[in-house]
Amino acid sequence: MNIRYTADELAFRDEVRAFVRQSLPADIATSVRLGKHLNKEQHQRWQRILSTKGWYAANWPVEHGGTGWTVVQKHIFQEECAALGAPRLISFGVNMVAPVIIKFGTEQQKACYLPRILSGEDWWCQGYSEPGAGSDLASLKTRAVRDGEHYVVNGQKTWTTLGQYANRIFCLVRTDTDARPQQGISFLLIDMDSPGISVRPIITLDGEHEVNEVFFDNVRVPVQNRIGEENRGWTCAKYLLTHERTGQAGIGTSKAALAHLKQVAAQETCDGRPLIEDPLLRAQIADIEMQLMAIEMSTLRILAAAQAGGVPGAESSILKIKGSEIRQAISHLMRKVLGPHALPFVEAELNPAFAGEPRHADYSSAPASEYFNLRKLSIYGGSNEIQKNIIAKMMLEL
Amino acid sequence: MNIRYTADELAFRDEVRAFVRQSLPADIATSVRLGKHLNKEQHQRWQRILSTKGWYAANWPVEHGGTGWTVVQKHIFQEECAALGAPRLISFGVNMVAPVIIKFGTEQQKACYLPRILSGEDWWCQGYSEPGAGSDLASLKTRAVRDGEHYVVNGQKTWTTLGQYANRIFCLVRTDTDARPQQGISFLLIDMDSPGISVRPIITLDGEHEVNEVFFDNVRVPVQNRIGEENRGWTCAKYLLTHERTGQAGIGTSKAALAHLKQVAAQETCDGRPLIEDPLLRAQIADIEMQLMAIEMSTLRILAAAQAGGVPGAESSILKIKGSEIRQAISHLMRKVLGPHALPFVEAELNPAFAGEPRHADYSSAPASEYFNLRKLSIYGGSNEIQKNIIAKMMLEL
Amino acid sequence: MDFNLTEEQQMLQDTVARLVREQYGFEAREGFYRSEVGFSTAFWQQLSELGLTAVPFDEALGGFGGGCVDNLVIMTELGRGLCLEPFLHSQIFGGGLLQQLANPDQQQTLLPQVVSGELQLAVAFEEPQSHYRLNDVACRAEAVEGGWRISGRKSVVIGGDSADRILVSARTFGEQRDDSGISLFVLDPAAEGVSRSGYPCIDGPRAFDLLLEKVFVPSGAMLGEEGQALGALRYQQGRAIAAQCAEALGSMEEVFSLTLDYLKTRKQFGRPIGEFQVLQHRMADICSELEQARSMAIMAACVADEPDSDDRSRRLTAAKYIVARAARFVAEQAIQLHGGIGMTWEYSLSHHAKRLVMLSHQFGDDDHHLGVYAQLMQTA
Amino acid sequence: MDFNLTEEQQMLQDTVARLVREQYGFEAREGFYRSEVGFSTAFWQQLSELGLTAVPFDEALGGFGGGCVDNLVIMTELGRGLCLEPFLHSQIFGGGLLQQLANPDQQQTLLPQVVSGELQLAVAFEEPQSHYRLNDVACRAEAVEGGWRISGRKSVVIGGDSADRILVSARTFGEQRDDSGISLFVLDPAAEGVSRSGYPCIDGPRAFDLLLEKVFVPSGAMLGEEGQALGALRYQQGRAIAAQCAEALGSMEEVFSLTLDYLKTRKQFGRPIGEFQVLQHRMADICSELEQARSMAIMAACVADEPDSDDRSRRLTAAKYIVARAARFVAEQAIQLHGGIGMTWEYSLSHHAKRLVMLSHQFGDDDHHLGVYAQLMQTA
Repeated sequence: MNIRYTADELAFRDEVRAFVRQSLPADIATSVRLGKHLNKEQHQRWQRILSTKGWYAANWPVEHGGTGWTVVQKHIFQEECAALGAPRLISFGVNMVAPVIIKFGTEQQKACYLPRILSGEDWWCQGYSEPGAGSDLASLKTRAVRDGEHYVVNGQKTWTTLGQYANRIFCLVRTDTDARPQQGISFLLIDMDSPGISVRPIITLDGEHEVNEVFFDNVRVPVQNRIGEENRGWTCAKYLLTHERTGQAGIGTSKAALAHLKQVAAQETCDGRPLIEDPLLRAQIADIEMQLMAIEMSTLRILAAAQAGGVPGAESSILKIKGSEIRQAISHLMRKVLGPHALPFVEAELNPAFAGEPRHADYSSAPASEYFNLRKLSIYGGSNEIQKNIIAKMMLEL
Repeated sequence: MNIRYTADELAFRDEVRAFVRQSLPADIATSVRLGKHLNKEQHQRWQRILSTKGWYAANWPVEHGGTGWTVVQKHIFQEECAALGAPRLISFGVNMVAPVIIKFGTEQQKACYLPRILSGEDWWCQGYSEPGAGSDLASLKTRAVRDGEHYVVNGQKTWTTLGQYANRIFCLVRTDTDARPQQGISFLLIDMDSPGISVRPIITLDGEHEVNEVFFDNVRVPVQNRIGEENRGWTCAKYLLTHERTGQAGIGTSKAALAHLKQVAAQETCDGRPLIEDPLLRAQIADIEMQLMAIEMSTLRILAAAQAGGVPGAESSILKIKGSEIRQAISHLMRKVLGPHALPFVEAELNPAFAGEPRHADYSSAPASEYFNLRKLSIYGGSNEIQKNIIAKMMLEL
Repeated sequence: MDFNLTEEQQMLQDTVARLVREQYGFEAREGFYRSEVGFSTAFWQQLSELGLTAVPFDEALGGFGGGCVDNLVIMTELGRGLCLEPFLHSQIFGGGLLQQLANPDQQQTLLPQVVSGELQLAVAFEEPQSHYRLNDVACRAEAVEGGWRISGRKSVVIGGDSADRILVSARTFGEQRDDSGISLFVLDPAAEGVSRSGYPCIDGPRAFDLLLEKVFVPSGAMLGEEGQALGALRYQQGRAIAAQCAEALGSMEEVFSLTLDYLKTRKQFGRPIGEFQVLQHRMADICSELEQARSMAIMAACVADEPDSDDRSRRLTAAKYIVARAARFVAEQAIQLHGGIGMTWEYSLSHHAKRLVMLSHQFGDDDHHLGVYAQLMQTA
Repeated sequence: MDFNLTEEQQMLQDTVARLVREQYGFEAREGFYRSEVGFSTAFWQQLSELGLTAVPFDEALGGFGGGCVDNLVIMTELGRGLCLEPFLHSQIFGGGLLQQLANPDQQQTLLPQVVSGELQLAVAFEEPQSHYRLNDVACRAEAVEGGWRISGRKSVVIGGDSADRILVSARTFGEQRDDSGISLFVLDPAAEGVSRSGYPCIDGPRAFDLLLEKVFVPSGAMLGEEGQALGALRYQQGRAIAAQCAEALGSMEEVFSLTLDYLKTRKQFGRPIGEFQVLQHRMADICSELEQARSMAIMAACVADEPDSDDRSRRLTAAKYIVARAARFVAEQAIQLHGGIGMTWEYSLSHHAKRLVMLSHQFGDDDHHLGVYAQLMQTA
């Protein structure tokens, strides 16, 4: 047994590290570290940098412009980027719809969509959740009725992340209402500028506009925009849900957040001493760091199995639960370390372009907002309760 | 509003305190404080002391030899006794079967049994649980078949606490197998020396003989030993379950244990300093003490409502859950404070009569055993999971 | 022992509850939040007209003579409505300091307007480095002819840009963290050298930071004895803590009721989600936390008026600790039980959640009070 | 990265697993526990004959040349069977110290018998006041003609009355808690002035307390350099910690499997209790804890043979911490899920639970290691 990366993998890691350190624009790194709300331009700029390097579509096969990396390399890339403060890639295009198109799409669809994702021309969003459905994805109600060479789509999607930036949306729609819930669903690609689509912002408790409702009012979608067979969309959805789930734990992100927490705790004081020297706080940080080490080891074990051809099962659910708990715990401590300075809510300071004097310190503007925003981690993508149901069913057969 | 006791109640508390301080035999107090296994003689001696004072049957009406105390006085008495290190009264006779006899028994039954409980002549045990039943009390299988003026009882009871000391047992038995589970049950009083009864010890993980299995093999029980009507035993059982549930939280016991923990932590050292000065340990103790304060206040609120004639509902379940968690948390810390000295398992040292040199200190013999023994707190009397079911059903109507 | 409200307290409760219900619907609150002062001046006016702003003050000083149980009643209802007015900071904390420390002259000139609610107070005690420690005062007041010149910074003073007077702690002698040497001054924010920059807090109310550059205050502006303000600050912060526990209680009760409703009505996988045992038990946990918090809020109210003692300090610290823990648990779990909808700005629940979590950033969070209790704890 | 056992390790695992399965049924274990030595000398004999006692030793010294991953394999299976033999303390901890520190003479006279299992070791490092701190050594060795005289007390030395040699830490210079000045001696328990009083520990194995009254040991009995033993003690305790994590892992796996079985077969309220969602989620939590513990036990095995470094120390401390927490959680919850039956002496589960909880009382509990990690943690 050996928990260390191979020499090749270490060399790869160093290459990634060097590249990211050199290429990640300072304004973007700062925005990420301080928890500011990244804007569209920043996301696109970082995507372009990776795309130019040929590293944007890390998970694609080489023939479509991907990297051809091993499972471990993909992991190293993802975690190094996160740990060095790069923004999380907006995955809806490159890591969600693209793998589905590659797996189930026609040659024409591949030729049409993949290059536009690579180049950043298309910004995709996801039309899965519906009001009243929550974790019960298969209960969706948005209908698509065939009308010649089109589907006519009516209904509503919700929690559509960054839908306000998107020019395309991939949707699960019901094409057969008589079938059992998980059947009769189709997977459609829809242009956001189609007549009949409207987008309404959902403002979350932290004041952020990150998610949206998307309404479909007699939206006509060409049949050729369907991926896979009619009524077999659940297959695509399931493929997407199980595709590349090793990044669930968000270890790199948590590492970066923990490092930042320590820095801030070394600057904030209580009783004339840096807070990092407070035994109770220090113990809480140590506890989290050790938990993080544990899920990192668990992740490596799953990776090694995946490298050898295994398909990660409900272990991903464990990582998702623990990963979200750890990330939330860090954001909780970050808020606490700031004491009263966590209270001010000055939205202007959350803008990456903010150039004024910060209220208390540059690091104190965002943590409370971020803490509330991150409540989502245990809710979306299958709530932690749903994940435990999955563990009980799949791993324990209860 | 006023959280303090009245002057009369304070005077009563002082009276109890003075009496207990003066009358509680030192060997018994020491055995309780150090977590030794009290023997039958010690239990009986303390009962006799209380009985002589007229304070043994605190919950009975005056006409049967009780105290006539108010709800608050009963609480004060119970908590003061516990906080001062008196042993918990073995409640099966005085506080369990007696109230049922007083409420549902015939005059003859009252005259027969109550004085013998008061005098300590009878030691009662409880025949409720059965193997395979656990928290599902109503699924009991022990049968009583009418044969003239007798019932013939066959079956098995388990978890019978201190059954080895008892000369009588009160039992729930099934007298009608066709009825729905909670019907067809009768409440029988049985002499332990009846032919056909045998008792088998159950040794628990801490090596203690505290509980037993009781087997009934064609045991003949006079019909006149039935309390209440045939097939209506569930009424007695329910009455008993809801009777006097304010002591559930065991606040006095936890206070005594916490005080003892602090004393031990002041004697044990780490890095040349008393452990009580360790910030992390101290914080854990402080946390528990504050939680204990909270359930004490909750108890007082329930008491005040009961004093005004209210019947405590599922609030008792909250107290039971929190009370057991706190008591278990104290026993966990006590074990930890001892460090390696918690490991030795010298059963002789747990005997109140042990007169030798203790292994490390007199306080170090029992805590690990006690920690394991106290796992029972969240299991018996309706596990904490069952208590939450009750809260969800009764208070939340979910 | 008595856990009932008196008839008068019951009436007080009904009055405030009705007022909040009628004036403080969630949409109305959003309007107050967006307004320049950040709360409803009309609502404040009504509190004043109904004599509620006078509740926490002695009758001898023109007040209603209410105690901390009356404060409990009021704050619980204000908490239930997520009200943004500075009742706690102006009437209970600031007003309490004034009442405890003011000399006859100050009583005459200041108190009547405070009692009536015309003049609002804010208490400036946090500094950039102090992290909840009232004794950590770097702000300094230098004796000058006819008064004092104060210089320093105060952080996150709750009470908005609208506070008419600011009670500022400043050091007149001693080292930065000495207990003695701290004095309290009544500051007119219009004075020269005062820079006040306001902002909303993430849980709703407005606050401000204060930069004081050689601000002159006359001798008569000192509250209480020179250098001896710490005791009063601590004592009155204790009363404020009791009031804050009540506020949290009201908010938690509302969250509890919204969440229980949601569990009963929201369906998933074909049945009300309240039928799932895991969610039932979570709700039972919430219920248990709420019950402990309620007990501690009541206890805090009952002891906050007692003379200063270690027992009072321990109980108030314990109340703050238990309530802060409960509040965070209830807030987080209520969001979790709601799912995404619990995170939206347009649903009152999310604002309650923010309030419940962020209350712990005033007067010390649970870690702070755990440390305080650990020090005060009896060990023998 | 490689998480597979080699073919040899796989064979080792099969061998130990079969041996434990065949020899160490629960009833047999009870017999071993009740016996005078407190374990099975026959089983030890078999370990010896199969060469397993030699696994942790260098080939050059007559060992099998196994590393900590081999120890992981063995200890996991011994943990699964709740075995009582002093493999960890004698072969891994004591043996490791001997191998690291012995001079050629000591290698010749002692090591072969230790490797073969004929001579068992125990390491006496805890004292009445030391609470897991290896540097807190009050036991003193005074230089005398031809050797040393040792006086002092050692507490809870695991390894039973049967240990043939005891490695004792004693201070030859310095203050009680100094890092330097600690020396290690090979003590013959039959020496004059040695009082050894044995007893079972609550989790099964036997231990003893040691009273040393001017016990003479010859110069040749000192292991390693005078006053410099602390480094080796820490290093080898790290290897022992890795082995203990493996032992806990085996025990947890067994508990997990017993509990899962129980949930599937035990019925209440008319259905298998494993259908209750709350118990399903609890089991999922157990599964998650077990998974983290497994990862950390593997990590510990992989780093324990590395040269001493802060990274190694951090990882071993973290492993101990995570495994201790998981072990307690799994033990407590397994009992809770079983109900009363999980608390009975006659069911193996309860003994696993005791072992899992009490393992944390050797080499430092979770609080101890939390403190250690907090000190070692990188903060910039």
